[in-house]
Amino acid sequence: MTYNYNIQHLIIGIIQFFTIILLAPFFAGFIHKLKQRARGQKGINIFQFYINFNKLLKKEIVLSKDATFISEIAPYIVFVSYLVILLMLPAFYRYSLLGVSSDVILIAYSLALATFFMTLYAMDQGSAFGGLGASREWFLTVLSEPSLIFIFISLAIYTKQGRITDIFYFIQKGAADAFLLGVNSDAVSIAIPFLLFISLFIVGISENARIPVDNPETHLELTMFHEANILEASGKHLGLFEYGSYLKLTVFLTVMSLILFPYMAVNIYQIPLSLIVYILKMIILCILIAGVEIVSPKMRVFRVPNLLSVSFMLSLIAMILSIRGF
Amino acid sequence: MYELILILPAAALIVSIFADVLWMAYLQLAVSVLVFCAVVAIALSFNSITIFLGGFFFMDYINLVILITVSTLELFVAFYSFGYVRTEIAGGISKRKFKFYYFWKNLFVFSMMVSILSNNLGIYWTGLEATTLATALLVSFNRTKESFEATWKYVIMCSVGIAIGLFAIVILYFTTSQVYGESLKSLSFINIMHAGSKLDKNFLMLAFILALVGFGTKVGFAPMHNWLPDAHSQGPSPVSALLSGVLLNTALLGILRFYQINGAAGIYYPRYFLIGFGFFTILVSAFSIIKQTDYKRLFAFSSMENMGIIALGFGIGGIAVIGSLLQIFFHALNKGLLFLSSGNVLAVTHERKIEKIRNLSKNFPITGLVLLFGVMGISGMPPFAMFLGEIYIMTGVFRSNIILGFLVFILLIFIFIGLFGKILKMYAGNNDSDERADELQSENAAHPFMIYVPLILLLVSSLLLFYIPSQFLNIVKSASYEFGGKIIF
Amino acid sequence: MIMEKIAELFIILILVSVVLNVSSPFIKFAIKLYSFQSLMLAFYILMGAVHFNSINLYGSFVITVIFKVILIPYFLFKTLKKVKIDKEIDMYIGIPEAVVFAGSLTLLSNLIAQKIINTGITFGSFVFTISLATFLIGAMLMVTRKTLFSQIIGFLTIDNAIFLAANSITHGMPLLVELGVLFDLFVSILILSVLILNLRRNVAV
Amino acid sequence: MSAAFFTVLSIYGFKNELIIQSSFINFSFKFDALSLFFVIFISSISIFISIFSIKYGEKYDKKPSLFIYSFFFVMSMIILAISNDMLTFLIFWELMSIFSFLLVIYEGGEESRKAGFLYFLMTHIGTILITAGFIMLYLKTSSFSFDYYKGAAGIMILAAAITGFSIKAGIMPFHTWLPYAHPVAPANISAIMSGIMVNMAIYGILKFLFVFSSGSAPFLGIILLVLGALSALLGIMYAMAQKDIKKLLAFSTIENMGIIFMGIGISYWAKAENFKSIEYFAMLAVLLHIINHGLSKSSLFMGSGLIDKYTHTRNMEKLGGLSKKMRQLSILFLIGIMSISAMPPLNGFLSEWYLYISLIGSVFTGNLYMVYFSIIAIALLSLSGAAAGAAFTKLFGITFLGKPRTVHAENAIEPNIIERIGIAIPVFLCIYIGIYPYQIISNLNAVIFYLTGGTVNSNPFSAVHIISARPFSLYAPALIAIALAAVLLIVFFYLKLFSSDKKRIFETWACGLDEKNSKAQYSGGGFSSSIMKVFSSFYSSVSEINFEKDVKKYFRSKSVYTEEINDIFEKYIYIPAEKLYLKVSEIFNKAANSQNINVSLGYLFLSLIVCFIIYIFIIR
Repeated sequence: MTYNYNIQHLIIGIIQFFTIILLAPFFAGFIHKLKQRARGQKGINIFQFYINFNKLLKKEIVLSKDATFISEIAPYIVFVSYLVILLMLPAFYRYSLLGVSSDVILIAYSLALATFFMTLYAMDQGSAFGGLGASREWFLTVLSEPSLIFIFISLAIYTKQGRITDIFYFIQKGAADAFLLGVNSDAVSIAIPFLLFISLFIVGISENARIPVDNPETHLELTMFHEANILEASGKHLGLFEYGSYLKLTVFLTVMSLILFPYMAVNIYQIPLSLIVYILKMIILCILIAGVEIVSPKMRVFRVPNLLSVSFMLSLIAMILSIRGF
Repeated sequence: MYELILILPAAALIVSIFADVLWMAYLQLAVSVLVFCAVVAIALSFNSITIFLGGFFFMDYINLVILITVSTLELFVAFYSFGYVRTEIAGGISKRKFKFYYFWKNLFVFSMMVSILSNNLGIYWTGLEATTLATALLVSFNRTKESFEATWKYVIMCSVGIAIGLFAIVILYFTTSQVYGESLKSLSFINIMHAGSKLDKNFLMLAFILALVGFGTKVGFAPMHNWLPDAHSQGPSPVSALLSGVLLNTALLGILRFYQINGAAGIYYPRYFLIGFGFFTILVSAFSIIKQTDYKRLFAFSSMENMGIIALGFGIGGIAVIGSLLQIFFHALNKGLLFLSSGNVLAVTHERKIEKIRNLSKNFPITGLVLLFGVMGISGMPPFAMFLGEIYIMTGVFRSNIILGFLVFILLIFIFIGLFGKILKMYAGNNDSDERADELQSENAAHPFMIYVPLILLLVSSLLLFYIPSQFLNIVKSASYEFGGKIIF
Repeated sequence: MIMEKIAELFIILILVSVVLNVSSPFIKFAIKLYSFQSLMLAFYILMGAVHFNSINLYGSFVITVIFKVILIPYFLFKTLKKVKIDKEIDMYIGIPEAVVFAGSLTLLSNLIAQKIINTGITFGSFVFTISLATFLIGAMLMVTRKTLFSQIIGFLTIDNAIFLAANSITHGMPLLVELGVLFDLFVSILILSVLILNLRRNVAV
Repeated sequence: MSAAFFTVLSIYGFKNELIIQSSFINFSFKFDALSLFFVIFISSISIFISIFSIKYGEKYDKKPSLFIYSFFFVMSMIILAISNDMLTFLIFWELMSIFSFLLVIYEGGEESRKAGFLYFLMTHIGTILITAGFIMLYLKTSSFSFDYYKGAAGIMILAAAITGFSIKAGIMPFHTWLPYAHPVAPANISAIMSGIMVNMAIYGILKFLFVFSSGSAPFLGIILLVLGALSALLGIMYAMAQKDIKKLLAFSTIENMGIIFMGIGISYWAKAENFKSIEYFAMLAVLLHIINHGLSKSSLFMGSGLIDKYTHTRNMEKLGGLSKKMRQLSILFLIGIMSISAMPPLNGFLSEWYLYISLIGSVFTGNLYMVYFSIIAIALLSLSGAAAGAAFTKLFGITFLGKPRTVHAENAIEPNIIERIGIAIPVFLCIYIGIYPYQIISNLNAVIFYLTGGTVNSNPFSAVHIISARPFSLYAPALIAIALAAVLLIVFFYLKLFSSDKKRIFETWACGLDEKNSKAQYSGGGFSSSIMKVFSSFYSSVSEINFEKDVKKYFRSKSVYTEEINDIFEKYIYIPAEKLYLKVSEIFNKAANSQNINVSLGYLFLSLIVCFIIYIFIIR
């Protein structure tokens, strides 16, 4: 598929980009709210995380005296690497702003870049918690990275496309051809996306510090994964990290939503519908995640590999199936 | 001209009975240089087999190669001895002893020359036995228990071996006497070669086997090798160099003569014997070398290994023969270098055990490095000339059998492990002893000749890889023709 | 014919002296036996010389007598006197076994001789058998005995065996060669004697 | 180190083809695209290192042999790259080994002796295998010149030569020497060895596989792929477990060599199976990774040398907080680390991306075996990619960040400017290649053409086609970098405008405990222990905790934790092999080298009799 950028694509791309960014805290807040309601609490405001962010920006930064330049740049780089992933990601429109170079492996490695800087930040202040967090973060990443890359490469092999925009458009087109026009396309499979979805769901849970793996709400040193990394952050740095984590969640949710039900606007007129579909899908996924978080207890750290190996196997099966597809 | 090669050492031998040691050292230098020059002159003008001294001696390409080897190494050893004698006398050993040293050494060289150049196999035999006897007292030079035992073993085993060689000569004589009648003519190598296929093949084969085992004892082939590490490690270093570098080749020459005769008669079995003994020798030295604790014994085993390789090369024939001939020369130089440079260490520290010597890089910077490079060279590493010989031999081996080639390579690796690991321990290992003792044992205690001769040898042996005089190369090529070697350059 | 029979007697005596050597632990006796054995060899050579009327063999006879019968035993005796051993104390196999072994070696050498003669070798199998047997028994002496003297005796026996073979299959080597060989042998015995003395001084032999 | 200047001279000095006649060996040299690539590669990196060494080498001024050796070392590598016949190649190959060996044992001491011996032994084995390969080639073509070797090498020759080269490259079963030899050498030499020398093995392999090979053994490519993937994973896994900075980097070299091997394997397989574009892309990945690894690894080794020089320790458990003392060095180091752990906008990711692409491509081919092997390779590569991130985070975090753990780290000062420049140039090149690789790809096309007969498109904005005419994917690093920069600027200025800029410097929170205690920080061992626990089957580690015995059970004043990480190959292959060899040779030695003269004589007569028997009963 060729990329002929015109002004319309650019504008819609920018709109899409900002829409996702703006929606991100909402999804996180929504999950939070759902969980709290399920526990019988009143719960926070759904838009609480916007308020938090705004407030954090206004606060002063407390830097450790052992902190180096890493502490200054890491929050920005972490945040920006998520933003760049979002630049590549299509959500409700077929093209994204950086769609031309939205290679799946690049996305996986950009996530690793964010992890890299976040862990460096964690180790910067010489706090015991930081090292712990960094160690655990890499522990998870090392285990989930193969699954993530497998999922992405399975998608690439399944669709014979390497760019994420192309991949989902291809699936969407194939599905549309198959179900609407009745054209028998061998590119359509239900099993493969489903397997990939489950696999990605597990990876997403572990990468986003969700409950069976991590509890984002506690600050207990035994259970901390993500939080330990940013324990020393404050002010706008903390804000950037927090917002970054919402963005990361959104990235995963978006990819999941597209695997499950790819519907992206092909032209400008479909955008309202596709936007609504997108938000609906995201809400459903949020409910799903919240449900998982509610029903499952937190795992012991060394049981996490078992969970992730399931994800790895699923994606491996999906990859093998998708080779057979040709 | 040709006679000069025999006359000069003989003259030196006679003079050495009377002359003072220090003066003798100068004479020795002069004689070695003259012999070397004579050999070079002969080599430059040599173009066909020449008989001299009434038909008892002759020169062809093969013994020319060995003669060049002997004279070159002898030249270096003479220079080294010059320093060695002075160092040892300064160290408190009596002059009288060194008078004996020169006497026996000259006798050794003279008899070696005789046996190399002899046309008559009987004279060859006599000369070879004489080398054993001449070196026997050199091996026991230090007059310790070990050296006497080593000498005993050396003399007994080599005498028995050479006696078996005599049996071979008897049988050969019987065979040829049926062609030429019973006279000296029947022992003349050139005549035997002319007789060629007229000779009885069974007897030639028998003679070859006896010669192989008999002279092979003196070469140091594997099951008969036991005297070799002892004898080579006990003598004074210059003598060890000569023993390892050239005496083994002189004994090998006997086997080669029989091999040639067999070849001329159209018998092809002997090559399998050579291959077998060569391979077995490499095998034994490969598995023995790691257990040695004396560094001169290491080099002795390495000599064994190289003789094995050379025999393997001759046995395989073709291109490997060139390799073997080159290897004879290069190995002599390289082994001389090893023995001479380790001789410095021995002369200064009086210590033969590997464990006792550490940190040569600090106390013996030049010697240590030369030793290290020498070991690299002896392992057939490229910047040194032995690489060439080895690669030709291995090419031949690979041509005949790839599996054998890989086996030999594996054994060479084992030998490398043993040799290099131990020498490296001496070169770079730490020494816990105090600093003052180290200072006393520095290489400055040695005569400068002792330091620079190995260094020059090293340079020569590495330069030879890059530039081999074409005349020498032609000699090697022509010599390899005699074994039916095919030459592809 | 008679000459041949007498020659055979000499040869048999050589073998007998070797076997006796095996059966005796006494070194003085061994040296005497060697001397006797060399004498037999010399007589055998003399028979050949008379038979073929060869100057070569006459010369060979003379030098054999000089070196092997007189000089070498003389020096060995002299050394023995200095060293003061007279008996082989321990050996690897006992005397009875050694004798049996020597006998079987003789059989083996006969077998080998037959094998070679079957393939067309022209000289008499008898002499060859004996010389081979002498050779092998000499070797056995060297291998099984620990005393240095016994090793020398074994070596000399081997040498005699080779001389026997040389003088039987051919009419003797050229005199020059033989002289060189014997001279070397003599010197080597000298050197070995010196070594024995030195070793004696350093260690118990 | 004037090596650099000579190397530059040598590039212009030589003509295209050169034969130096000697009476025996004809030294012939030839510049083709591949050797030109390697010559430029070697000489440029050695120039950086020599700039670095101007100041760094002052440490060694007392023993100037370092500079002589390293000059010859670099020169022999350059001549090796241009040599055009077998003898020249072998001579300079071994010269390279010898001089690098001398440099490894340069600092002296027992440790470096052991490392040097192991190194030289392994490299000698390698040389012998290569020699065997060449000899077989010679027998096949009866020529010494490389010109006649084109398409001559059969499977046996390739196997021998490639095994030999893999030893030099430090590929997994043969890697044992590398983690010992690289750390003990002086840092600039480690940089040369790790950045350049191991790549000479790659040069040899490329020469054999793509020039000499008769090209009919696709399974060889699969074997290389598997070996490469294995060493990529295990290399980085072992790297993670190390405490010594240079040892960590050495293991990372194994990982990167593994990645290069994977590329070579795919490329060769694709060549044999005639999948052109996969071949080209894999080759591009190989060449790019050679450059990238060379640049980043040499800069990291130089950096580690500086750490060693200014803190006198290489043990990262004794370091920490260096970033405050060596600010600029830490920035350079960070970029080097990002590059080597394949973080996106930098060059390391680029070559890895091309490798992924060619792996995916070989999955597309649907070849029965290759599909599965490339899936495995993808898994291992992605695992090793993540593990590399972890390992290098550990390296940087423990060494440069946090509080100084010992006095060593506290007394560090900013290195000399020239030393920093020496590191900065390759680091800058890392960024340059990472962001704007098109120039270099179009230059590499000549090499790719020489090796495979095709080229890749170096147009920045045209997508990659793997097996079909359809574009598959595109990674436009320039675009990504611009996007990153732009978004970063936007975010930065947004926050500048809309947030408070107040800052307060305070102690790190440590639960109210003693903040000054630097021991409370996470240690390097602790950092990697959780990952190591999951992959414990890769390590055969022995750890124990020793308590003081006399103290009461719950109030121990002191406890000592020792941990020993063993290489599984070393433990289960090399050490048993050594033991076996020693045992066999002991038996042999006892049997063959008896001091007893009777036994010796017995052997003599026995061999005579055996020969007789052979003569009588076999020959007739």
